[in-house]
Amino acid sequence: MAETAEKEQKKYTAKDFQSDQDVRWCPGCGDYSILAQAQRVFPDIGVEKKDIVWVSGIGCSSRFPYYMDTYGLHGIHGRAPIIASGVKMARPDLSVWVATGDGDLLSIGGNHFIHACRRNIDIKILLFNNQIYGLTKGQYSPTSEFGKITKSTPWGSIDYPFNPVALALGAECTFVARTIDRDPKHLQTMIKAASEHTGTAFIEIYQNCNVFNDGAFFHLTEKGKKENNVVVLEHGKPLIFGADNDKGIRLEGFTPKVVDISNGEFSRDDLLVHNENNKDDVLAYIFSRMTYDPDLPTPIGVFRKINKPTYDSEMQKQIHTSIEKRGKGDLDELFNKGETWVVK
Amino acid sequence: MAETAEKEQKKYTAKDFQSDQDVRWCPGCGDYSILAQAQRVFPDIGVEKKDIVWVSGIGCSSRFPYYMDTYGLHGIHGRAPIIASGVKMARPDLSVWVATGDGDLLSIGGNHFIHACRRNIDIKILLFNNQIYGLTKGQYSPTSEFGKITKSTPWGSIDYPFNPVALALGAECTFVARTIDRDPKHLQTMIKAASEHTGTAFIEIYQNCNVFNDGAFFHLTEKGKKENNVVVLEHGKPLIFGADNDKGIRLEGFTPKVVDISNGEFSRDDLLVHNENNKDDVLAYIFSRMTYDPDLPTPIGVFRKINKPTYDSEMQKQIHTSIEKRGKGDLDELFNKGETWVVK
Amino acid sequence: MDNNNSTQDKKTLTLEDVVIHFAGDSGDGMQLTGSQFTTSSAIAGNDLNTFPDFPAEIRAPAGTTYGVSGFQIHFGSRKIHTPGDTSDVLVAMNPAALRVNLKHLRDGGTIIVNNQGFTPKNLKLAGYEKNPLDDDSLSNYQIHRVDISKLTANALEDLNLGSKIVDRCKNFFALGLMYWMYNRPIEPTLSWIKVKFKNKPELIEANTRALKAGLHYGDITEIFTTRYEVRPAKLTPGAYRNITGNTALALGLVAAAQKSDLELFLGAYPITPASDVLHELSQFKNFNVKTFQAEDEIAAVSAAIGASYAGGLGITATSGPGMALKMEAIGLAVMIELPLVIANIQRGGPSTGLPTKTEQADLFQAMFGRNSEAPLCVLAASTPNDCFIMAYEAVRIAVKYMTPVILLSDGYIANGAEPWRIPKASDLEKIDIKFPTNPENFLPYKRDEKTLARPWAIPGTPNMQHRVGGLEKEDKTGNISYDADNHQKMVDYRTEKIERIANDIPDAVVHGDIEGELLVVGWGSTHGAITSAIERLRLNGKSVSHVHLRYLNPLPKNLGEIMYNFKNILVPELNKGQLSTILRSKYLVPAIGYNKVQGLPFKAAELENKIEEILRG
Amino acid sequence: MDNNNSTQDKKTLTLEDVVIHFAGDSGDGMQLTGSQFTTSSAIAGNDLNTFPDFPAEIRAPAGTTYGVSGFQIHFGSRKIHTPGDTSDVLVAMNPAALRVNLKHLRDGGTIIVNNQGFTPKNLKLAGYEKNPLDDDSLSNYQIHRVDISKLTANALEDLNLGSKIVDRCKNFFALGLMYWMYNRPIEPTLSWIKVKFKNKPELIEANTRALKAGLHYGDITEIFTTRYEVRPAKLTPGAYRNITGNTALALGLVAAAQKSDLELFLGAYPITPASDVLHELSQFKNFNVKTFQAEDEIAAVSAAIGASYAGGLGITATSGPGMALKMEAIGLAVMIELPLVIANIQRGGPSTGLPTKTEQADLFQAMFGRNSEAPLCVLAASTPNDCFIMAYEAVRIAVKYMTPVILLSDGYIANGAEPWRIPKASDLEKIDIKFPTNPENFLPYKRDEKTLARPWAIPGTPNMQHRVGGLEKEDKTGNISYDADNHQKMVDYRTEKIERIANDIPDAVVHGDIEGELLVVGWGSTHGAITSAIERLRLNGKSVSHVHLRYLNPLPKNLGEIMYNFKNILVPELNKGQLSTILRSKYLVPAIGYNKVQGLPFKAAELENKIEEILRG
Ligand SMILES: Cc1ncc(C[n+]2csc(CCOP(=O)(O)OP(=O)(O)O)c2C)c(N)n1
Ligand SMILES: Cc1ncc(C[n+]2csc(CCOP(=O)(O)OP(=O)(O)O)c2C)c(N)n1
Ligand code: SF4
Ligand code: SF4
Ligand SMILES: [Mg+2]
Ligand SMILES: [Mg+2]
Repeated sequence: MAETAEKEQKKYTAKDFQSDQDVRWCPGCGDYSILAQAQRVFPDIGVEKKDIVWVSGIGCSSRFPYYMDTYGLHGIHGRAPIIASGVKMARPDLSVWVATGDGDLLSIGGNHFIHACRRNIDIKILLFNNQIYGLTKGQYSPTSEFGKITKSTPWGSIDYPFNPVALALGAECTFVARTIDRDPKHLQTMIKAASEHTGTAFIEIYQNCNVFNDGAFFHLTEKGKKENNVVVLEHGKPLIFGADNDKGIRLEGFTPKVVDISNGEFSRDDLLVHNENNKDDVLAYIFSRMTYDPDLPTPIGVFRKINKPTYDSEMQKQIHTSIEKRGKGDLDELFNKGETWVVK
Repeated sequence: MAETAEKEQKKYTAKDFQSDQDVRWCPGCGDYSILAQAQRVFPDIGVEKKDIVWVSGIGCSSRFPYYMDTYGLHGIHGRAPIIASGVKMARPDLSVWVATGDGDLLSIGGNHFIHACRRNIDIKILLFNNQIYGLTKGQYSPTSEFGKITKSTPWGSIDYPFNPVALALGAECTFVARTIDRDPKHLQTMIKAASEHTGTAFIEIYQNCNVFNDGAFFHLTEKGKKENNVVVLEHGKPLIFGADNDKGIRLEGFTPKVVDISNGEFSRDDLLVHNENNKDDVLAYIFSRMTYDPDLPTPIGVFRKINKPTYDSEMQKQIHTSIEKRGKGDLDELFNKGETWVVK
Repeated sequence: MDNNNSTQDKKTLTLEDVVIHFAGDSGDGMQLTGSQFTTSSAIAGNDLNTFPDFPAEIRAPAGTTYGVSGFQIHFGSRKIHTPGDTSDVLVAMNPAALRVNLKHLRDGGTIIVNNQGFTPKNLKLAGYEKNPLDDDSLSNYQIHRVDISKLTANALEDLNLGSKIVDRCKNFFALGLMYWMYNRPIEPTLSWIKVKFKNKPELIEANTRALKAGLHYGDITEIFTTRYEVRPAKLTPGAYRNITGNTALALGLVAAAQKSDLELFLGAYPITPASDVLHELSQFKNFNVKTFQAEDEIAAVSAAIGASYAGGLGITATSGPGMALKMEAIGLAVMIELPLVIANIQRGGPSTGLPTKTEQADLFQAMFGRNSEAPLCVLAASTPNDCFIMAYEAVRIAVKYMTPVILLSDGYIANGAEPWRIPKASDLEKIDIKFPTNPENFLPYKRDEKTLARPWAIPGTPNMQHRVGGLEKEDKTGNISYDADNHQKMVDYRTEKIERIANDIPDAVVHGDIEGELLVVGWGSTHGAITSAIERLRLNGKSVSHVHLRYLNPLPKNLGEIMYNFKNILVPELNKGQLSTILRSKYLVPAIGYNKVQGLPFKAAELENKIEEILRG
Repeated sequence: MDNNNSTQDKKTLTLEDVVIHFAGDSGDGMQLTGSQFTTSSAIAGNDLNTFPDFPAEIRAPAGTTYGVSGFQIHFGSRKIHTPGDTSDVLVAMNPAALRVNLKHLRDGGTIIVNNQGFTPKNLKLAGYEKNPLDDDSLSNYQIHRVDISKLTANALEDLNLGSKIVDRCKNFFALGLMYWMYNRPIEPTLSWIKVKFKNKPELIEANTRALKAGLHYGDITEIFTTRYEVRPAKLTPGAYRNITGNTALALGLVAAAQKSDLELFLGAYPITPASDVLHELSQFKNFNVKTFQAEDEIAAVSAAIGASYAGGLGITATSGPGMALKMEAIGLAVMIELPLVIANIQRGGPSTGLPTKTEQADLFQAMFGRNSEAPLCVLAASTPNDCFIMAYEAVRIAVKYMTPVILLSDGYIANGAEPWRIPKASDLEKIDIKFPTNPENFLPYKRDEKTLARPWAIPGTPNMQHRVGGLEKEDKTGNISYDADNHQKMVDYRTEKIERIANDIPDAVVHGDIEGELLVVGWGSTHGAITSAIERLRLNGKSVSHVHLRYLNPLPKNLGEIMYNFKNILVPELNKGQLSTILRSKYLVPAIGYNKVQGLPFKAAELENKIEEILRG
């Protein structure tokens, strides 16, 4: 099968992953880019179309499966990670992907999300984080900034946002990444990286909802701003950013600080070097904490990537072990278990 | 009212907090100790009995409210944190406490838990973590160790446990602590500390279920073992443990290591000093990660304690601001809002 | 009035009622146009009824059929019960709008199109091979092709505005034209424009000019030879405003909270078409209204239960799928006998279904959707106005009987609007709340003899500490009890408590004769359509009467008696027969259902036909 | 046999059937005692029926009334339908056991007490002021005071075991005594002891001795003058085992999975009394059975839906409160038309209710507990045996009709046990599954003409990629559709698909005459009690018949016809009248309910009385 996939895969182009459905997001929505990048990357992930399942919940973002020419299940609000887990447990041979929104995954679906992470079940979760409820027309979400004025919070929201990366780390997720709708190349790289991970892979994608939360990420996406506000995490490389790659991140104690590496005071060697596989994932945690710090750039890239056996493979293993030990189940034997007697 | 409380409080003894209900846990259950310590501490928390509400979900641990002579609401499985939040939002003047189990809070109730943390609503959550489902007679729970054999996992469980402290930190909880049923003094201190925190306070209490998971924490509670396996976190103090206070924790990079401070190689001054209020809570995170490390002692104490405005106070504030700005609501004015006309 | 002067020698016809449907792209401002026309008609003294028709997509690509946004208004000099089965006039800004709405236009009706909207691209997007304006496919109708875009642009020519802004004004041209045609006052809209754009004087000018240009165009052009007059309706005197069901529901809740001296606590999670209840209530903080956007529906209702336990007025509002999620917690509220109002603004289902469409199919869920025997009170609002009244009732019953009350509304009346005679706050019945404070002989489950309600003893009351919970409770003490006889007793109490509410609600009222050939029993939003149908049939001498139920559990005590006096009983519902099931079972009457599950309300004409068919036998 | 030799000159009476109730502290091993007696009786050829009676607390303090654990067995030489209304013999290890169970002992019944258990402390804990053995408060019964503890200790004296261990053997003494009294073979228990304690020879010896000591004591003591014989029942020949409803249900599911070549996937969350289904199935991994303990009930059913989508046999099992939580997701399964079996092992409610007690009050929830019109198939098992059959049926219908099926069981039959004639795997009907593989003309919602089922096209099939979801689907294509007529069509299809199952299920069977005075219509676990009552009444010449429904939605096609042939229809239910509501509504028959909601099953005698009362008119 791997071989067939190999052969098959050569034939695919982005177009092969376009379904026959009209795409119905608002013109200008960031979701279009995510769709386009996924369609561009999928020919390269080495899986046949027939073996791919996209699962989603409810929300604008959750319409995603309709547009990918793979198998698709548009579920109910918040349940995508667990429906996807069911697909994967029943059929570990499938490649299972989740498209979800910040309301879908982190509000109503929060529990399924953290449990999926904990189990390390081999599904890939793409969070379209637009910091707003799109489909229900603009209420604040669990990632909206404090004080946000929306239809449901005319006086400003009063709860603090989740930091999705920190939450995923706290829930033991083995692959945690972040990227942005308006950085197509980086977005592609992250989707590819997720496809290569075995275990729960979580990508937070900053996505512009141009109707209800336009510009939420412009400081990270627009020319002239993004250079100073985004730092790209790359395994084994120091944290450098700035329009002229003139800035870096140094650790003072546990506190990341921005330093200038253009004036000779600090050099590349003084900078923090990223290690995705850091066992204790303290680094990943420190990076996650940079997110809402106004004095620091926002990190994108892979925060953490470690390997441990997945839930689905362990489940399959127990089935095999059990068959090995007990032989393939025999119904008659099962029926006759325990004390029996015969009536003549 | 504070004054009345002051007066009242003097009169209370532990006995005043005993309700008229028979306590119905299994003989030997760790829940008895938790109840006893709470009853001992409550006379000192400065709140009148009438102003205290205990809310719980379902489980052995969730019977707790019946035994405290305060107001009590025995809710449904998993919903205690959010029912309690409702109580607190409606009545910020009340002191609201949650008694819950590892299944109740972290399995079915996981979402309400992380959202309560995120909101920093002023409720205190006591997690009776016995790493098992007690009331339903012994299935594994989200805190059970990998490979655990139970009624529902005769071949061993295959999912990795949550680290409740790490999860709470990832969910932005402002007060995070851990203690043990069999260390009554420490347990009391933690309950007291939680009572003094304004905001979501979370205490993980290791609790022995002597019927379905006996001895899960004996390495942390039994003489001859606990000395080397537990380290007590105290604000501003170095991390020292061991039967003769002969060991300490040092940080190498981000990695905590056990060192001997009795042989002159290292001294107290070389050790990691705890800071509860560490803004970036990297320290707290590092401590949380020590939990499942077989080479390190398990930390108990307050991992993190920081202050930020609570959800309930912000809610109250908006009400006040709104009344200030608009005046106390007038129904007739409200009815007549917008375009009106008169029919004669 | 301004427009009176411009009438030249065109003839004026008087009509009793008119239905206009405005339709265009989501971006064309049709909702605004419709609501301005509504205000103007209200001020002109008509009775009216309106309904918006949103696309399911947030902002579908321009020109597509699924992106069409519409607004229908029915106004008249007589009592108006529905937004109209079919429209008399269709204002279509583009081909998609025409295509989607033509089927609801009556034969011989009028079509006014924006000529510039009928571009080849738009025609294609709407699925037209040829321009329907150019062939005789529309010969059944009166078509008026108006250069709306062009004329608007002409009117604004010297203002030097961007073309986008100019294009956005075309709806005001259309509005002006309709004002001319139906002789409506333009002042309300002129003042609205001034307030709306108070910081953008150029927009005030632009929109004002567009509006007037439309008005004058009607006067000048030879296309239109007739104007219509729709005289004021005979309405009960008083101050009025226009109101949707969701706003009325929110106001009813606030009013009840104020009149009971309780703090309203709404726990909600956004869901179409219930979100507006949250949006409305979140503005009323100076009424001590607390609104909480929860993490999900379970959290929303659980928080409301917590609030009620603490002495607040716990409310939650949702729609079908969210309702399903709340059921376990509502069961808890039944067991611990706390007041709680659950508003279910029904939508098309099952599952996610048709979120923006209407349906009445959650009655079963409301009645029976909980584990075990968990009876509660079920009410249903029948019109936007009635949403206010029944919300108030829901609160009154919830606190008096210490019970959850489910209030059913639906997308149709929630978004539909009609004039509301504004009540005086002082005229609203006071709701008495007694929180017990005397610890002597206090027992948390000692019931009121009449209502069977248990006392609402709240935290903070000295020496009344007690515990409640979802395990079966011992009679009076509320302690946990597994005793068999006690369980039976408590199950019976909970049932009877709800049944006794029947003593405290109005009798069902028969519209028409109290005996006859056919009784129509309806509930909820079908009120308007049924009323219209019955009125017309009775005018034609048919022996039909109508009972409309607003109290569904318990049912009014006189309902059985009423039904036994009719030969046939017809129960029209936007479901597969839920109320009819209940009536058949309870009264053993051979009620038959007339059922439609299309995401749409009944048309009065459909009902008329059905009823006539039955009467023919 | 061993015990035959020990019979001296005591007399032997032959009985048709006997009910024994073993009761003691949770730690006294009463469940074990009961199940050993059960096996022995089964091997002796009796028919039988058993029911355990657990305390709600895990391990309540010794000696308390709420800590009493009991086990009732009813065995006989005739067909046994229930564990018995009342017991003939009560074995009470302490005063609390006596106090709790005395009310279920028949007048004149036998009490055997452990004398040593009646300490002052235990008497006080049980709420006795004086020792009831010492006054004449028990004069209605035959009391035998036996020094069970002491005699056990004597028998083990020379083994040098701790007193705790010795005390734990006293139940075997009691068992031995009962074996003597009812002439049961002790070999099965002897071999059980050997296997159970295979690594602890001292316990083998101890328990064997205790058992035999009890046996010999009966023989020797003068207290007991009579032994009883209960002859073998006439049972269908074959191999038998004893089985509880939950085990039977689990086996039925595994069997159906095997016979359909599907991998069973169970998503479950522990809840009393359904947890055993999870426990059972989690052992069968070598049958390719995957079990998943989910984070909650919503996750459990959602994962099962995912599994079914992927081509597995998705199953979930729960009880009332968990069922409520699953409803939204079940609505999704209705919409995407996937096979899914939801086992609801009902318990007392509402809310958390009485978790360890039985009830039949989730029928409404199963039928109506979802938002909007979401019809599905509802089955109910009536006996432990029937749990196997109906689980199998549930799978057959779910996969054939591509629909969720709710299977109702309850705590009473779930934990109750009876002999099960072990089927041959090869005799079980094969279940055919066709996963389509031909992409030509494939449409995900193109229905089978006969069943109206849509095709089950699963991921991994080349060129059949398609999407399903909870929004209304277009006929055939399955694309999202908001079209009015399409919605009506799909609602009707979903309804009719379920109705057509009626063509595929057995007719309802009348036990007794097919016309007469009274028809009792029952469902679920009341089967045994109703059957017993009807048998006795018919023996007395009463004109009563019985229909027991196992298919509740759709109902058997001949049910209406059957009912119309009786003057009265009585529907006994452990709820407030749920099936009777459905029957009255659907057939307009004046069915009356006989309702009991006490957490307990019906007694046959209660039913007899009620029926006689009706017959008297
Ligand atoms: C049970 C349930 N509750 C509520 C809804 C309504 N609803 C649909 S999508 C949504 C939130 C959408 O926000 P998000 O997940 O951020 O997705 P986005 O539209 O922003 O992509 C809500 C509340 C629903 N469909 N089902
Ligand atoms: C909705 C629902 N699902 C399941 C249950 C069954 N249930 C009761 S308590 C419990 C778990 C108990 O475990 P935990 O929370 O760890 O508490 P413990 O008994 O160990 O103190 C479960 C699954 C329930 N009561 N309600
Ligand atoms: S509402 Fe926002 S997120 Fe939704 S489709 Fe439109 S732009 Fe995108
Ligand atoms: S089962 Fe375990 S947790 Fe529950 S009361 Fe008994 S010992 Fe305590
Ligand atoms: Mg969003
Ligand atoms: Mg536990």
